[in-house]
Amino acid sequence: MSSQNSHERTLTYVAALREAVAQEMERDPRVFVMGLDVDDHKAIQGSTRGLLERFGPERVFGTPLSEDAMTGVAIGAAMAGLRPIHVHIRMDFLLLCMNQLVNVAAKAHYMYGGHVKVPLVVRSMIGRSWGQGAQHSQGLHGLFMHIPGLKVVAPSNAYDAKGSLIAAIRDDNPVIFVEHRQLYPTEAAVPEAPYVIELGQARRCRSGDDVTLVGISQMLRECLVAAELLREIGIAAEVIDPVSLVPLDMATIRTSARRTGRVVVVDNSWTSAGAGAEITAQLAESETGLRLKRLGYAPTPCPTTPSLEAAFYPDPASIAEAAHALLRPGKAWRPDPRHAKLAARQALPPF
Amino acid sequence: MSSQNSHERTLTYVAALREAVAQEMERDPRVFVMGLDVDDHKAIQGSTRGLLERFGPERVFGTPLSEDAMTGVAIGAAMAGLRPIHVHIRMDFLLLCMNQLVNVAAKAHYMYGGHVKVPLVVRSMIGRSWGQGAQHSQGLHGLFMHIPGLKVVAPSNAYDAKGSLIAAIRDDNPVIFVEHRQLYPTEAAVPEAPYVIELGQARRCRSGDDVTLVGISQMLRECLVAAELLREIGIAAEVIDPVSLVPLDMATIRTSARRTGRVVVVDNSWTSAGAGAEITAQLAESETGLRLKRLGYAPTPCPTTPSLEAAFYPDPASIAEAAHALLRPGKAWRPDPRHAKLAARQALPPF
Amino acid sequence: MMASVSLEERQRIYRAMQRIRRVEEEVARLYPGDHIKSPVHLSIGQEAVAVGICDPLRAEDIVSITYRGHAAYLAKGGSLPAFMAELYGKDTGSAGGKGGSMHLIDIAHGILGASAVVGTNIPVAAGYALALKREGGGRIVVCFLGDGATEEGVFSESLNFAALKRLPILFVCENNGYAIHAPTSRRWASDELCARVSTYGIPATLLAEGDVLAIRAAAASAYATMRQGGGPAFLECRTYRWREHVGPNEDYDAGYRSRAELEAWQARDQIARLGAALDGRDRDRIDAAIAAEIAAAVAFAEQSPFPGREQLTSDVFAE
Amino acid sequence: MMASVSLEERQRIYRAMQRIRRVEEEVARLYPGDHIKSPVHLSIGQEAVAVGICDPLRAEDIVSITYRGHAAYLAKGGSLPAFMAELYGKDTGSAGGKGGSMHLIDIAHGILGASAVVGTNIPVAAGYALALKREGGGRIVVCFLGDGATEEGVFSESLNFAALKRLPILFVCENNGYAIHAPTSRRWASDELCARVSTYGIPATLLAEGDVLAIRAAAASAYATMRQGGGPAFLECRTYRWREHVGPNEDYDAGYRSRAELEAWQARDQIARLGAALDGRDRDRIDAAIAAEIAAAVAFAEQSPFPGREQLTSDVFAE
Ligand SMILES: Cc1ncc(C[n+]2csc(CCOP(=O)(O)OP(=O)(O)O)c2C)c(N)n1
Ligand SMILES: Cc1ncc(C[n+]2csc(CCOP(=O)(O)OP(=O)(O)O)c2C)c(N)n1
Ligand SMILES: [Mg+2]
Ligand SMILES: [Mg+2]
Repeated sequence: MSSQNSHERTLTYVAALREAVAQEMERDPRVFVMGLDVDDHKAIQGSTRGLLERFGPERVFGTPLSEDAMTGVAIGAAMAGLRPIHVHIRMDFLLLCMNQLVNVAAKAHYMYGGHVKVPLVVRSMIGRSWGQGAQHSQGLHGLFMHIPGLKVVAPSNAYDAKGSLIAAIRDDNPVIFVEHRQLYPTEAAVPEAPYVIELGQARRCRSGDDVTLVGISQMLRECLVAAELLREIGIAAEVIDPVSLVPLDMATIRTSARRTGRVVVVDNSWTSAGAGAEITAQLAESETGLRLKRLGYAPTPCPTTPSLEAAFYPDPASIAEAAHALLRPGKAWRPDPRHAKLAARQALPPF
Repeated sequence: MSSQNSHERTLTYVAALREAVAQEMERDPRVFVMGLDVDDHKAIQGSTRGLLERFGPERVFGTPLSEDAMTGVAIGAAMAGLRPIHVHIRMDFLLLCMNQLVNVAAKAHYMYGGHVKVPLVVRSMIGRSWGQGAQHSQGLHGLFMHIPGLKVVAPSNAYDAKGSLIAAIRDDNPVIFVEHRQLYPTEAAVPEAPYVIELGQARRCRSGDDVTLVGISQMLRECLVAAELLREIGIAAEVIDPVSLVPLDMATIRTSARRTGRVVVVDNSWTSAGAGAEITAQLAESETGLRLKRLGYAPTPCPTTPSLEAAFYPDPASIAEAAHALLRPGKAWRPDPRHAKLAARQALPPF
Repeated sequence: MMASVSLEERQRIYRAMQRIRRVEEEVARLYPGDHIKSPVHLSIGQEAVAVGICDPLRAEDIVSITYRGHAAYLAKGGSLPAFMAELYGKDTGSAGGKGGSMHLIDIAHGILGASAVVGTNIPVAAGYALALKREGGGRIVVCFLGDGATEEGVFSESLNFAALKRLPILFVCENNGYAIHAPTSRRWASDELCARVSTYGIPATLLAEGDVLAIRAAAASAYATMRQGGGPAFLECRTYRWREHVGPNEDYDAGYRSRAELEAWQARDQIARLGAALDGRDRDRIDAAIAAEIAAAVAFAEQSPFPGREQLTSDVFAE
Repeated sequence: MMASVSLEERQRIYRAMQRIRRVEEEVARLYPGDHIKSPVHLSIGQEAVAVGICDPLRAEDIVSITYRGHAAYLAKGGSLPAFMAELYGKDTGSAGGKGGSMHLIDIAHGILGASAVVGTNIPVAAGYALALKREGGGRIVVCFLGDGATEEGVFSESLNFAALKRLPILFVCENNGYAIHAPTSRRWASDELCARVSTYGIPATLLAEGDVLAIRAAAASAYATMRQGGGPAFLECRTYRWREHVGPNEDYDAGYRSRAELEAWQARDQIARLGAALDGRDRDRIDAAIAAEIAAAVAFAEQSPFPGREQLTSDVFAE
C-alpha cells in the first residue's frame, strides 16, 4: 500500500487472507486450520480454498458444531506447541467461546507464571449483508479489547490483511482476528512474498488538517468516502486506520488529533464501552480541548429489513455530517445521499 | 440513605439483597430463584438464606453445572411470563452464558418485533478476596454495557442494593445485577418496606468543588476514603455513584464535571473499553476542557499472591494520587499508605 | 399405518404438507427477485416431520423452531401473511420486519421465536416447559432441532435438566444428515443418538423412514404421556433437505452429496404418497385453495409498507 | 488384585498416596495461619484415584488437572517445593505466585495448568492429545474431571471430538458424589454416565470401590490400547471427599451429608489398607522420608521471597 506502482500485483482481501495462511502453513508445519466448514466447497467464502488439497486433512479440518470445546481444543493444541488458526464464519459465534477465550486463552500465560504460551489465531467475520440480522452481523471486538492477554486486529484492506494475519500467526499470544464480509471482494496491491505488518502500528491513509477520522475495519472505507465528501465543501480530513486494536497505536492517532483538534472515531460496532470509547477516552485523558465524537451501530440489535438496516450503520454521509458538526457546530449540513453514493463509487476501488 | 436518622434500621448489603428478593417473591408468585447452590446451607454467602424454606423448592432451586442451558432455561421461563432470578456466585461464570445473554436475552424483544419480553435478573458477584485469582474475581459489567438490550446495575451500598434489586425484578427486561463480595458485610440504613431505586439515577454521595470521583460498585467506597485523604490536603472531592450503568445517568456526572472541571472514574474492572471508557468518552464528547482520568484493574489477569494483588486494584491512595495529579499536574503526591488504611477505617463504617 | 387414519385426517395432513411445500417453492421462485430480504433455509423435503409432529398438538401447546423453521411455523398454525410479510421485511411481518426468515415468531399460535444460532432454542424451550409445568394445565412444548444442534453442549445440558425436572417437552431432532455441507459421519463419533438420550431416562425413538403417519403416531403417544406428567421424550426423525443449505437452489453439483441420495428420499416423498391416495378432485380442491392462500399472502406482503425509520430504535427495551 | 502386584510396586503406591495425604494434612494444619494465600480444595480421601491413574503413566505423558488438583499434581511427579511455594504465593512457586492452589502447573513433569472454572480443562486436554497424536510418539493425555464437570456441555462436546478423532486421551471422572454440597442425585437425571459415554464409541468403565489397584489395572490396560492408536477411554472412579468442599475442615455438621457416608469410605481407605500390608519398618521408613520432604518443602516456601511489584505486569503477553 505504501509504495504502490502499476507493476504491483493486486489481490482481493479474501485472496490475501488465503495466501497468508497458505504461506505460513508452508513455512511452519505447526500451523493448522480448524473450524466449522473450513474444508467444504464454499471454504469460508473462499478464504480457506485450496488449503485442504494442499496440506491435507490433518492440518485443515472441519469440526463438529461445538464452538466451546473446539476453542479449548485449539488452546490445548497451542499449549502443546502447535499454532492453530480457528475460523468462525460469523463473529457472533465467538459468544459461545467466551469462557475459553477469556478465562483460559487470555490468562494462561500469566496465570501459569509464564510456563505456557497460547499461540492461537481466532479468525472471524463480521457478517453484515443482506438481512443477516441481529445474530449474524455483530462486530464484537470491543468485548475482547476489555480483556488483558488478548490481541485484537481488524485490517481494512487486502495489504494489511495479509501482513497482519501473518503477524498474528507468528505471534505467541492469542489473537482475535476480525474480518468483515464486505471487505472480502475489495482489492489492494499485495506483494507475493510473505511480509509482516507489525501489530500496534496505525496507518495514516489520507492526510488533512481540519479533522481526523479514525475508521475501524470496514468503516475505514466509509471514512475515506466521507473525506471525499468533506473535501468537496473545503474540509480536509485526515483518515487513520488503527489496524490493530490491541496493541493500539495511540501515538499516531494522538499526533493527528493534536494537529486537527477534532476527531471522529467510527467503529463497526456499538459505541458504548467499545473500541470507540477506548480511543476517545485515551485522547481525552492525554489532551484537553479536543472536540471528539464517536459513531457506530445504532444502539439497537441489528434489524433485517433494509429500510431499518440502512439507518443502523454509519455511512459516508453520517460520518461527514458528524465531522462537519465538530468543525462548524452552529451550521447543520448533510451530504445529499445520492451524491454520497456516487462519491463512494469514485473514492474507493481500487483501494 | 438520603434521610438517615438514628431510628432507622441498618442492614448489611447481603441482608438487603435477601430482603429484596423475599419481598418480591412474596408480592409476585411469578418471581423465582435458580442457580448453582442457591439452596444449600451456605446460600450464596447468605444472600439466598431462608428462601427455600419460605417459598419451597419449586421457586428456589439449585441447578446442575450447566450455566449455558440454565441461562436459556431462565430466558424461556421469562418468555412464558415467569420472572426468574438467576444467581451466580462469581461473575466470571457469566462467560459461559454469553451466547444466551447476548444473542437471545438482549435481542429477543427487538428481534421478535416486541412480541416477547425477557424479565430476567442475573445476579452475580465480583469475587475479590483472598487469592481468588484470575478466574474468580473478574468484574465483567463492561462487556454487558456494550450490548443493547441489557440493563446493568452495580449498587455500592445496602440501601441501593435493596431498591435497585427490586427495580430489576420488576423490570421487563434482562438486567445484569452486579454485586461485590467485599460489599456484602457493609451496612446502611435500609427501610423495611419495599422500595424502588429507579435504574438510571446516579447518586451524589459527597459534594465538593475541586474534583469529581466516580466510583463503580465497591470502588465507590474507595473513592469515599480517597475524598477524605484529599480533604486533608485541602482538596474538596465530589463523589458520585452511578448505581446503574445501563441506563447511565450522565446528566448528574456531567453537572458535577462542569463544576469541578476534573473527573476520575474508578472502576471495579479493567479500563480498556470498559465502563470507565464509556463515562470518560461521553464526558469528552459533550464537554471540552475537562481533565479526565480512568483508574481500574492493572492491565493484567488478577494474580493470587497478595504482594501483587494489592497493586492490581485501585485503592484510596492511588485514587487520591490520581485526583491530585489532575489538580496539580506538576507536583507528585501520594498519601502515606499506613495513613490511608487508617482513614479507610474512619471514613467508611457505618456507610 | 394409513388404514387407521381417517380420510379427513389424511386430507388434513396432505394439505398441511402440500401447503408448506408450495409456500417454500413460492419463496424459492420469488427469491431471485430480491423482494425477500433475508437468507432463507428451506425445508422442502422435510415437511413430513413438521406436520407429523404438529398435527396432534393442541392450539395452546408451544413449539420452538429453528432458522430452518418455515415448515414448523406453518404446521403449528403460524400466520401465512405475517410470515410472507416478514420475509419481505415489512411492517406487517411477524416480527415487524426486524427478524426476517431466521427469526419467525407467532406467539398467538404458540410459536416461540426462532434463533439463527444453532442450538440456542433448546434450553429456551426447556425453560418454557418449566413454566408450563408450574402452570399445571397439561400444556406441552415441542422443541425442534437439527442433527448439528445435538453436537452443541447445550443440547446435553438441556436433556439432563429436562429429565431431572421431568419437564413436558418433546425434543424432535430433524436429522437430515448434514450440517451445511458436512455429513453426520464427519461430525459424529457414532450414530447412537437415541441410545445416548435414553441414558438420561428420556424415552427416545428413531423414525428412520420419514413416514408422516409413523411420526404422527409416535408424537401423539409421547404427548399423551407427557400431559400426564411423564416427563420429556425424544424423537429422532431422519429426513432429507432437497435444496441447498441456504438459498433457493439445488446443489447436487457441489460434490458433497449425490443426487441418488435425493432420489431415494423422493421415492418416499410423503406428499406424493398421501396425495396419490386421495381422490383426485379432493386433491385439486385442496391444491387450489393453497394456491389462492399463497397468492393472497404474497399480495399482502407486497402491499404492506416497510417499517418507518422511527422503528429502528423502538422495542430495544420493553417498557 | 494385590497378589499380582510386586512388593516394590505396593510400597511405591503406598508412598504416593500417603505422601499426598500427608501433604494435604499439612496444608490443612497450616491453613489457619494465613501463610497459604488462596482457597484450597483438598483431595483427602481421594488419593487412590490420582495414584492409581498416574502410577502406570510414563514421565513424558501429560495430565490435565482441576482446582482440586493437589493429588494428581503430586502423583504425576509435580515438584513439591514449587507446589508449597505456590500456595504461599511465593516467587519460587510453580506459577511464580500468580496462580495459587487452583492453578498448579508443572510443564516439566507433564502437568497442564489447572483451571478454577469447572470443565474448562477438558477440551484443552483434548487439544493437547490432538497434538500428541500428530506427534505420533505414543504419548498420551489423562484428563481429570469431577462428577459436576460432566454436566457442563463442553464435556459432551469434548467426548464427541475425542472419539471422532480417536485421540489418545483417558478421561477420568473422580465421582465423589457431590458438587460443592449438591449430591449427584439432585443434579443428574440418571447415573448412567458410563453407558452414555460408551454411546460415543468410547470404552467406559465404572470403578465403584475406590480400590487403587483396580483403578491402576484399568488405567494401565487403557493406556496400552491408547498408545497403539486405540482412541479415547473413560473411567468413572467413585471416591469420597473427606473434608469440606473448599478449606481445611470437616463439615459433617452442615447437614448435606452424613458422617456414616464418610465412615463407609474410611473403612476401605486405601492408604490404611496398603499400609497394613507392608512391613512396619518399611512403612515407618517411607513415612519418615515423606515427613522430611514435606518439612523441607514448607521451609523452602517460607524462606522464598514474594514476587516483586514488577512481576505484576510481566507475562501478560509472551514475547
Ligand atoms: C452456534 C452456531 N454455529 C454455527 C452456525 C453456522 N450454521 C448455520 S446452520 C448450521 C448447520 C446446522 O445443522 P443442523 O443442526 O443439522 O440443521 P440443518 O441446517 O441441517 O437443518 C451451521 C453450522 C450457527 N448458525 N450457529
Ligand atoms: C463453570 C463453573 N461453575 C461453577 C463453579 C463453582 N464451583 C466450584 S467447584 C464446583 C463443584 C464441582 O464439582 P465436581 O466437578 O464434582 O468437582 P469436586 O469439587 O467434587 O471435586 C462448583 C459448582 C465453577 N468453579 N465453575
Ligand atoms: Mg442437519
Ligand atoms: Mg464432585
